[in-house]
Amino acid sequence: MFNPMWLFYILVFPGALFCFVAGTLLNGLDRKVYAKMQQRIGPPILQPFYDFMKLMGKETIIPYEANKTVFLGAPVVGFVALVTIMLLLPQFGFTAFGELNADMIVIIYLLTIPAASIIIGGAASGSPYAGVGISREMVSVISFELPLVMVLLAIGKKAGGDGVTFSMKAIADYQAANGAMICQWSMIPAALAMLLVVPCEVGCHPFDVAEAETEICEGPLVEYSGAPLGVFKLNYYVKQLVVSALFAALFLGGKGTGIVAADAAIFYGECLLVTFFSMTLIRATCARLKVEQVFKFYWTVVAGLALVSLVLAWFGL
Amino acid sequence: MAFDFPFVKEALTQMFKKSSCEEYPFKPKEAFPNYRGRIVFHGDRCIKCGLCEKVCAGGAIHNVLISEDEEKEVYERTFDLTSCTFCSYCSDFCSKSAIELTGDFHMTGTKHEDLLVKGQYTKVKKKPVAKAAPAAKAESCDNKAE
Amino acid sequence: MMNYVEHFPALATMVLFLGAFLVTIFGGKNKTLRIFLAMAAATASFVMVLCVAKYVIIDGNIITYWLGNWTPVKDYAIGIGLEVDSLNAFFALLVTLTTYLSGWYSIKYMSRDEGGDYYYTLYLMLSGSVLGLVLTGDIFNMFVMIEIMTFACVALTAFRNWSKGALEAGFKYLVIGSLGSTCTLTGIALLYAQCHTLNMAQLSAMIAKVGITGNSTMILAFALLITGFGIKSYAVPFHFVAADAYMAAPASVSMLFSGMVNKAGVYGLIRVCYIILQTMGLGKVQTLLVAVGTVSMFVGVTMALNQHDFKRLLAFHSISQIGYVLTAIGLGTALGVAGGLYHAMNHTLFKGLLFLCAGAVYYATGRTNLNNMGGLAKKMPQTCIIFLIAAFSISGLPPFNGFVSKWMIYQAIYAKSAQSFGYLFVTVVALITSTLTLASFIKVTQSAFFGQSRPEFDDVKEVPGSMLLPMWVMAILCVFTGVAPKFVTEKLITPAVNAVMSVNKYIDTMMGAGYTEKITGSAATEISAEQITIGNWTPVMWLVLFGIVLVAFTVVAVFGKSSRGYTNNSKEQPDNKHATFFGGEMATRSTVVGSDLFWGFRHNFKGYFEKLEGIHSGVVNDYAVWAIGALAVFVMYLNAVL
Amino acid sequence: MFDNLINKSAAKSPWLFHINAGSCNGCDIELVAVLTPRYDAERLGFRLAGTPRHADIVVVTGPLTAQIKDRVLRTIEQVPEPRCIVTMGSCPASGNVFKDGYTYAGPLSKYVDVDVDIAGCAAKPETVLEGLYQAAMILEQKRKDMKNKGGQI
Amino acid sequence: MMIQNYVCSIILLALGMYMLMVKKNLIQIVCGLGLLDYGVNLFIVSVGYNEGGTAPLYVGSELEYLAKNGAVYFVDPVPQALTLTSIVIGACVTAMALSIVIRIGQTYGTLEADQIRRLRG
Repeated sequence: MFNPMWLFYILVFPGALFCFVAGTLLNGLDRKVYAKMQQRIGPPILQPFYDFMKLMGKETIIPYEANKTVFLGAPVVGFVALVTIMLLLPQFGFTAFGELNADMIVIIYLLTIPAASIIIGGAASGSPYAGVGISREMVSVISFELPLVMVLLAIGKKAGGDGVTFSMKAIADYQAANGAMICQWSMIPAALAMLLVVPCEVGCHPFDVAEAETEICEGPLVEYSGAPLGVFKLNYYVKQLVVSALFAALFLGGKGTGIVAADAAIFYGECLLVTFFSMTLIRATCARLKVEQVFKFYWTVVAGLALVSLVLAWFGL
Repeated sequence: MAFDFPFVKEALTQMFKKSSCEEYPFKPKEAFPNYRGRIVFHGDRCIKCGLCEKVCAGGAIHNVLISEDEEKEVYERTFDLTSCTFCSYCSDFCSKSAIELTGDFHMTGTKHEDLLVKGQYTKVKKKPVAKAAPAAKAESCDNKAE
Repeated sequence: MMNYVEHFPALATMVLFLGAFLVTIFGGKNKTLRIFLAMAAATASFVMVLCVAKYVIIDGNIITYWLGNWTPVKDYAIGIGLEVDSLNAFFALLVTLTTYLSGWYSIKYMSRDEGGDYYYTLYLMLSGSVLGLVLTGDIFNMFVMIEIMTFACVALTAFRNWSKGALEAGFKYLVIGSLGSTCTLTGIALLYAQCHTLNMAQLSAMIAKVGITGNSTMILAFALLITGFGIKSYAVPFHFVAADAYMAAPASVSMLFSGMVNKAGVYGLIRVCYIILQTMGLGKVQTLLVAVGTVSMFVGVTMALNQHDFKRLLAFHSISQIGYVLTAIGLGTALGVAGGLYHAMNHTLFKGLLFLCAGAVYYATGRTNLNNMGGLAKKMPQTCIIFLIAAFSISGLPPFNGFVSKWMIYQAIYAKSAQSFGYLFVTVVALITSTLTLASFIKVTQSAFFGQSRPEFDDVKEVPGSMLLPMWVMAILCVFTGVAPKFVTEKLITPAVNAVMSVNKYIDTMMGAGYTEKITGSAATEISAEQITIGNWTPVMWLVLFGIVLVAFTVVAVFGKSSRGYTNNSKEQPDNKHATFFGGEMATRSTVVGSDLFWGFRHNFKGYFEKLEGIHSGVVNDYAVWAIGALAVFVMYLNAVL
Repeated sequence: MFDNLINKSAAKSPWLFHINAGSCNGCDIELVAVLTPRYDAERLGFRLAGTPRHADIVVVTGPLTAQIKDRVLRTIEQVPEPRCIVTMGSCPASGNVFKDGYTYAGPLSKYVDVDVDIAGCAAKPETVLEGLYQAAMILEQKRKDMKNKGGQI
Repeated sequence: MMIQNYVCSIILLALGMYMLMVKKNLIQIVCGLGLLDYGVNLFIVSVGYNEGGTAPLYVGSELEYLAKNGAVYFVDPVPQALTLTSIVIGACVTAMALSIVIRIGQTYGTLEADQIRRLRG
């Protein structure tokens, strides 16, 4: 039952190694373009890789108030969940664990695990800054959950034809049949809503109320140093990759070219595009919001957009 | 609430313009014309009037007697750049313009000596016999007085 | 020859009642005899129900047992019959498991309370009555068991009459509870007036003959029964007393409340809607149940977010999880009922575990207010780990059991939303409630277990072994039902769902073959026991990945080992290097706990929260108005609809 | 096996933590000016970190007043091990004009071994950049020493 | 002939519910509960009534009644059994409620439902 291909999938292609390299590269490009937008040269493309390796070499201080096992274990749990999502996302019809009709609900809950790992890690560090950071992180998770769910329901209804579907495979087949989801006019508000949800899910600048280094000293990560901090930073990079990959899988699907490598390359290109439009552009032009502004923005404006396409999809348009 | 997207146009256009960044460590750069940078001390011109020591707010200038023999004393004047405010009072007040603030701004140092400017100067001692001469002068003015 | 298993249902209930009486007689003075008797009774009933479960669920046959051997005469049930099919066995399993574990837990937990000797009597009475309620096949017998359950609950709520609100909670529970029993009794009387029988099987056949649409007495009976069982399952309009009762009762009893008593209410609702009155097929009745479920989901969790008492927070979560179960059962589809039953089982496991953790914290520190707790993880590591397992499984994070059942429920609701638009919003509310559950348990984790430790907790020790054992058993069960969903659905859930769906099989085995044809004239439709598919999510792959990546990171981290030191000394006064970063200040004690979390969310919902807290006014009359108002709404709605 | 890679990357991504020990804010705005597009310290990997736990280079500005002395020392001690301490401007190095004031608690080098001094009363951004660059090189060297000494400093 | 029984039980039920909802004093609430119970008991008993039936006791005389007009006509005994249990339950409810009310009176010092609301919100 356990064929060796699984090991290859888990460890190499859409699994751990691919996520590590692709995520770091994605963040490097993101920072470079962000710098270019501000008329400055910006760090080298491999800067996130250097950051990660440096943090791996630094000393790990476990504060007196911290609870050691949870403090050290939290980052790894986050990384594992992110890699699992990457395994379940269809890239133009190719999914690593294809026979699992793993569907959107599994992905929604897997997406809450990295946020939960940051929160539990911050709680375990026992610092009051972390306490405030946790509360803000949880509020931002609640705030982007409503529009995300509505968008997924709209897509499920659209891709389901007469019935409704949760399974990513059905969505991929639907997009292979009649073009990317974003081309359907009734799905454009949902695409816009999802584009706005992506930065908050990743914790990107205008919505990074939880890790506001100027106000509450990096929020939950205040007591982290050395290897655990390195893994948390890696989680941030891989989450950028995974969330934009989710957007690409949901909206920018289509008929694959058949060769897995080519599909993966196009898919990665789409992820770059999504990262640019959703994270870099918004990050370069907006200032950080307050926590209840983030909540109100997501539960009124973005949820409204998602509702529009939900209603349209409902009436079969 | 108005969540507008300011500067999107500028952000997008700037992506393709040349960055306004001076790659300093890799491309050399001169300071502005009369930038008050590292201090240079011309020891020979100094007459040890001590005015610069008095006028320095940061107390960065010190004077140390190094060696002394019968006809001249050798002093060493040190300028401690780490406690200097680069107000250039010392160079303005120095009548002999022995102190000069150059345009060199590469003032970083890992050891204390890197940021210590030193300069030596000698001060010729006057002969003691010179007292007699003034006596002669004294007579000359007495007979003028009778 | 009736083999011995046939007798077990009646015997199991009687053993518990017998234990109750024996404990009162002999257990007065010495403690060990009392504990021995109580645990003997609990173990005996647990073993008996296990045998019944194996016999009924695994082998798939139905036990029918006529008390006094009064078998039906000329197709007319005259005696009290006990019928145990897969549904009964499933709930009986939940009941006895919770009883058994709570018994072990309360040996040490109640040893400090001075009124300990009467505790075991009430505990055995409560478990006996709920087991009787779940196993019986006669509707009046079910009513009598409900009454005994209400008495035991009231007495156990007011057990610690010195604590803050116990007496008040007991009285309110009694008022609303007996209001519910009166509604149930009136409903039963109306059913009896129509069909002149009390046996459930015969009743459902007669009702199918008499027909319910348009028959106003039957509709009134249906509304009364729904209100009666709704009050027992603490759905929203009747949930006020539940919040007070859970908070005031000792933790081992709150575990019984949230594990058994509201499950008995849900069982009653399933029996009434699916089997006796068979009205679940009608769309309008489904919308009623789903509406009640959705409202209790959302109200329960939003109220829980503001609480700063540990047990009251857990109480409101029980109400919201019961909302999940009711929504799933109200859908009427096989997948919905499967999701509902699976979630009911999971809820019993993780909610019981959470109440035991609350009890352990109370036992160790004597506090339940979240605002003055903190840093218990270092003093009570095992309780902290168990609490994390339970918190993650209630908020539905993948490897744990909450996720699987919530996943089934979402699939069922979403599949149902293909027909009508309303169900889309039910799915959205369900998903948002799950996130809010995670939020409130993050709040508890931060305020109670992590965060800055308090000086007065220095001598706090871990709770004794006999309390930890049941907690570990439940934690392992939580993880097991989460990791092996396929096994659990095949073995436990699908037989129970088939029992719910195929009503005629239930009637025929009870009243003799061919009975339904004779009475209702409709052929016995046999629902095919198809395998409930929940998508083959194999968490095994997830765990393999977790292992591999864990190994990878320890290697990478170890490689950097030589350049880093674990410097976490446990000297009393931490040196500067390991003190918490306070912006340079000396590490003073400042906790971010309880009510100052989630300011952003609460600020935006200020109006809603004030109104909601206003409704929970604490006055008995308001609660009675809500209950009777809900009854009136049900009657009017059902009359308009059926 | 990743060892030299880590040592090199220690120099390539030094994160700054800025402590204002009573400064007149002249040096503070110069330090932040280094991160602006014109001088862009980020192209060398510099980034401001929010907490001492994340920092590699601690930049101290301002004369060490008596009140802030122990806070600065406590924060410096909370920085994980391969760290550099950089004094920016004349004040932390020697107390500048505040040298004889009654609140002055002496130069930073009295308590902590300072790695790089950046002179200039309000140091020029280029000087700051050069100083930080030197500090990054020192970091790499320190990381090597730490590795050889078995890490249990 | 049975109509007034049903009407009377409906009135009792309504009165009981009214007292539960409106009366502030705890003892009046307990009385309301009692009224509810009596209403239901009356209702159950009147459900079991058959026109012209006799008490459900076998005294031998019904044999010739059976021979005479072919059917022995008893009143339905089952509801009477139900009412017995229901009355017992009603009594226990009132007893327990009053004992709790006494204890509340001691601890809270008042019996007004408006003041007994420490558990709220």
